[in-house]
Amino acid sequence: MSPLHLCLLLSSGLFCIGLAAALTRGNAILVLLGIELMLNAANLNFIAFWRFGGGPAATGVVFVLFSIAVAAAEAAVGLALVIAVYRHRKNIRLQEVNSLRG
Amino acid sequence: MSLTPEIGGAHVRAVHDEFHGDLLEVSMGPHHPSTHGVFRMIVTLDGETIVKLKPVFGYLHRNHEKLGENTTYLASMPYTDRLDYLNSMSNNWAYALAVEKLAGLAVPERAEYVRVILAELTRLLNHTCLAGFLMQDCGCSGTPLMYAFREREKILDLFESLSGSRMMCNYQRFGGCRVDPPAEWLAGAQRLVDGYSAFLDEFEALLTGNEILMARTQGVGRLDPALAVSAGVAGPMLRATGVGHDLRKVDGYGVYPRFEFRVPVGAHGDTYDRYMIRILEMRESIRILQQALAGLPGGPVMDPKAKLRGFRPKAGEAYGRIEGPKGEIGFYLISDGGPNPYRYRVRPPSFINLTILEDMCLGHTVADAVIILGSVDIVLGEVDR
Amino acid sequence: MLGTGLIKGLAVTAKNLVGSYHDPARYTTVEYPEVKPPLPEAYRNFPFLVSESADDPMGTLRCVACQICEKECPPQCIYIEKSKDKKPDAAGKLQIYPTVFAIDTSVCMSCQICVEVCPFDSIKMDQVYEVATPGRYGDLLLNREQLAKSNAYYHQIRPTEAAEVDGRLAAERKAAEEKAKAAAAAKAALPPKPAAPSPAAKLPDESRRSPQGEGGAAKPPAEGAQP
Amino acid sequence: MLFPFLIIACLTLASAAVAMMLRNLIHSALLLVLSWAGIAAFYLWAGAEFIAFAQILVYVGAISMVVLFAVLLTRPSRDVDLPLPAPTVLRIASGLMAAAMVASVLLTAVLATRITGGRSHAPNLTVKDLGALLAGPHAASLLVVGVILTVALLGAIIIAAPAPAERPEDQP
Amino acid sequence: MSAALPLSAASGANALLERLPVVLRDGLLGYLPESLRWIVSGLITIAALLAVFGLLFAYLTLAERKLLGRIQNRPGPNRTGWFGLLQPFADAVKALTKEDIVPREADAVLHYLAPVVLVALSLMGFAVLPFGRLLVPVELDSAVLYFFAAGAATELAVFMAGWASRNKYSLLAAMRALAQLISYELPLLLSFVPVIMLAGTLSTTEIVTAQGGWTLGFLPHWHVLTPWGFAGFVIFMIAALAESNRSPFDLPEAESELIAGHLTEYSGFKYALFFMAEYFGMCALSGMAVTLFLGGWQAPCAFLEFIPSYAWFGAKLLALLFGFIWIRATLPRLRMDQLTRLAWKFLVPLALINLGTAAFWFLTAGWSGPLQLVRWAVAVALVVVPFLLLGRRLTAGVAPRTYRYAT
Repeated sequence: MSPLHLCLLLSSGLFCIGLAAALTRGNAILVLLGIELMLNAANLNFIAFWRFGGGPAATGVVFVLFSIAVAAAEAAVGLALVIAVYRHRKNIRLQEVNSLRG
Repeated sequence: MSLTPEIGGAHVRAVHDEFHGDLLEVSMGPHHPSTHGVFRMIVTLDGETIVKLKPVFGYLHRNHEKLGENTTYLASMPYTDRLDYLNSMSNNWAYALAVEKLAGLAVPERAEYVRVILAELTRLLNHTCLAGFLMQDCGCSGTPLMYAFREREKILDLFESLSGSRMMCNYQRFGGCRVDPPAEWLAGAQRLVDGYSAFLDEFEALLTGNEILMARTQGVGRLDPALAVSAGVAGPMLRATGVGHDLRKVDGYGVYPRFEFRVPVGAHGDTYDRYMIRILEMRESIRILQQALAGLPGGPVMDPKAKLRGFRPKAGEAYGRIEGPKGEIGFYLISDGGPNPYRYRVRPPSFINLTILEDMCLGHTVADAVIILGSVDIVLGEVDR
Repeated sequence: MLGTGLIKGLAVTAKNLVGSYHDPARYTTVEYPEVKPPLPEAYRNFPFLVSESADDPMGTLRCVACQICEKECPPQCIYIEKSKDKKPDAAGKLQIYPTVFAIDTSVCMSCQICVEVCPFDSIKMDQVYEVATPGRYGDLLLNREQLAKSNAYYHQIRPTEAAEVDGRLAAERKAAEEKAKAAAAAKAALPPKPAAPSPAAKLPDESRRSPQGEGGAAKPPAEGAQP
Repeated sequence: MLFPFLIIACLTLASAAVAMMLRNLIHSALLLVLSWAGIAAFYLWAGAEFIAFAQILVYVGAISMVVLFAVLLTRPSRDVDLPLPAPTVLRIASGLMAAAMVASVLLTAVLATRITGGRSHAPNLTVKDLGALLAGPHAASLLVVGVILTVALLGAIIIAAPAPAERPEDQP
Repeated sequence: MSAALPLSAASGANALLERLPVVLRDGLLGYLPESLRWIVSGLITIAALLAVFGLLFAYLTLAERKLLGRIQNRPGPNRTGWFGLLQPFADAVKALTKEDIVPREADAVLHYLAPVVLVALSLMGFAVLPFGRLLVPVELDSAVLYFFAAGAATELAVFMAGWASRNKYSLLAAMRALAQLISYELPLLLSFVPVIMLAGTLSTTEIVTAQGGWTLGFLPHWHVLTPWGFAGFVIFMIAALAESNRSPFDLPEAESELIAGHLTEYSGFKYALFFMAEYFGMCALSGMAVTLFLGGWQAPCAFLEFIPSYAWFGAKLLALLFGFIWIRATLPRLRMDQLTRLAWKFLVPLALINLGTAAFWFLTAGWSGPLQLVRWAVAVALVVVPFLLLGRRLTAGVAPRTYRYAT
């Protein structure tokens, strides 16, 4: 098994953990964290392919940089939403925040 | 699967409130670095903003008034030292004034001057200390406090060489003063008074223009003059709100009418005003001291008619009050002709000034509450009595 | 401008930092156990009983157990028991003396009222301040023997006040003697009777020895009520 | 060469898995920080130094703070904290099932793929090269990311800010 | 390991002193087999760092107490040893022998981990600081980024400590610590972006080399001596004060408000660890400031170059540390909202404008003669005018007052 295989296994593992958390946990913050984890798994793949793949370009690294920046933006907006919802409903359980009625 | 985040635990009790979200109840004190003694504030916080503040005191209750009713008039004198232990000389004077009114004793002119000198030195001492404590509450790592204590030490040395004790002076007597200040003592006092302006200038250079201090104190803990008057607030706190009430002018007790001095008043009633009023009062005190030291007449310091042993004032009542450094300190006495007062009651300025603490603190943060309390200038010995 | 106040403050602290190295007015610390600041004469801490002689403190106590200080003491920390017998005082007059004179220094607040009310100048304020003891109760309860200190000691700690007191006492004594002489002269003029004043009254204070005094000192002092 | 990778992989996976299972949100967040740090360690191992430090700066330094802040600000009160409604079990089961299916697909795909022509040494990529790349061929994307970040920042402030009438001076 | 820079202006004796640490290390390594050298070399570097900064920490605590004492007109600790020189060791013994108390309700694991993590993270920054011409523990291409990544994580440990204690004061302190970090990370990073623009690198060694040389032999080319560099330096130091939780930004451990903040429930050695981490952080940030703005190990004048470079670094570091202590002795503490306002409404805009100033400075690098004066005037104006305007806005409504007197 080549190192790239191992890296891909690691990233798929992380992705699935993130997915499971996003699907099962009721707390909005944890769901958000699961999504962050999935993003990270994707970034990991970029780096792995840059490092072990054959391509000459460093596009993977640049893409990861952008991805990290976007993840930061996503986290900021997502958590702001969580706080807004909490302020409104005193609760951040997603099952109960399923309507836009407020 | 419950997803409750386990935040807080037993020590952190979240109080749910429909309108304010989660409130946190913090008990500041009785052992807290900035409650100036054993004083407790039960603060309810929304974030760091105070929505409720309940002062709890009485940890230092010593039965002061009942003690006064069960000992002779003279024996209460050393206890008044221990009310506001920074200002024993003023407390002594207020009590002596009450007893003198009760017994109809006259005070020799020299003693009146000596009393003014000591009371104004006490005011310097108290305000200097307060400025130091207040800056310490603002987080000044001790430097202003140490400077204040350096100067306070000089005044205490004067008190010690005159009365024998640094803080528990027990100096005033009914009908005069216990000891006649010798010439070298007066020279020492003159030296101190001459040098005090320089100290105040340096202290103000250190802090008064400091942007952080101004940002911390201006607009914080605003007190409305109407509320202050109706709550009976007195002293620099009242004057900071803009009410120019000073018993030295209003009552003109002692020989104060002979001196020329001004009464500084604030316009905002906030913490900065309370701090500045005290600094300005110190400058006025220096003026009074210069005049009193220059005009000190000769003569005895004790009314020859006054007697120590077997002192029994005739039946009646009297209220003696002076402008103490913290506000109006008064003693109310009822005599039934016996050796003990029938009723002995203190009007403690810091206790009455403290009653409006919550009104000043609401809407401010914990950090503000600490300096608001500091600017009230309390001594727990007087609050709890 | 923002920052001027801060810089001014920094200048003040810098001035103090430098000043503390050369300016004694700024650097005021006294390193206590090694350096002891001189006490002002007025300094007071805990009372003591004045005795005329250092050799026989119990015999020459000025105290006559009149109990005024006991009554006037604000925290009620003085406990006195009167003697049943009398012995001559410094002036030779027969006086009651305290068999027990105890002060609970854990209660005493050094207010000096006992000194002020004493008509006999027999209790004065001491200047001790290193008074720590290992015991909480018994060691702080000072009895007559521990309280008695000589007039010489009084002169040592408060020279001016002691001289004034001595002068006053001497004057009183002289006045008493004159009075006695006058009375004696008056009596001599009247029918003759043995003179009342003892010859000891004319002896100087310090040389005075009294057998009763020795006996009084030998008596064990009663310990006051313990909490 | 592979030994550090295995340690990093185990650490990352374990902390991520435990983080997602814990009930205590703070513990979850802190463990997730550990997992993010593990990913940064992976980047270091792979030779992407700059990305590793950026990962730590952004995730450990910034996002974790925001997460912790959000957790502390959204403490549910005890008295309104009712037990979860019944359908949750179903939800969890279906969620896990979906995750397992994705996992199996991914695993099969990864294991079935044959990788050829990989390089054995990390390509030498200095910060200068990266800068040149960002400023040259990817300049447009960089601008877009900048705009996204700004918009997101403003949006987050607007969303999270309380109604102005309520508390005007409230600032985190 | 070390930068192999040519010692151009160095004389023979200078070269010996300059090389002494490296020579010592290499001499020691010479006795070891080839396979072990790299690891022992690393260990020697770590040991040397720990020894130097451990001692610096010990005597910094003493110096702080002594200086605070002198500023406050008292002697400071002077009983243990000659002039109190053994005081740090007495303190260490005391900290080690004190009972370690963990509250019953506390989160024991996090409570234990917090000080350890904090010290570990605060030590990491030292790895990339160029202490001397030849003394750079680790040469990293992105050293500055590494440094601030390590620094950003420390506040996490403070949060852990505050939260794990299960104490209300600690919790409030944890919230404050988070808010403070978020607020001050931005100005801290923005303040030195011009430095990186100029040097075109994130490597600390190259940043120092970029500041080499003198005009007329005595005017060093340090960044702090340019208008944008000075502004950046001041912003950096203010943010560094906040980052290391030092007065006047010591809100998380505000003694008069929150007892001891996140340290309330710590005692004994764990408390000492927090203390240690605070000083390490202070040293590391000061070292970074020296590197970025004060010319690193460069001598201020050409003729002073005979003094070894690490001595210059040390001297500059100590000067900055003295500044930290001096400020602590003087200023009162800010309030939380003022602290965030200062960061967001003052420091961040100032740092952004400073970027423009730096850009102007670089673009006009070719101007000479009278144009040079114009260049200086414009750059100074670009620094001072925003400072005045923003400062006025920041202190709006806050001013010294005059008082009237009642009759």
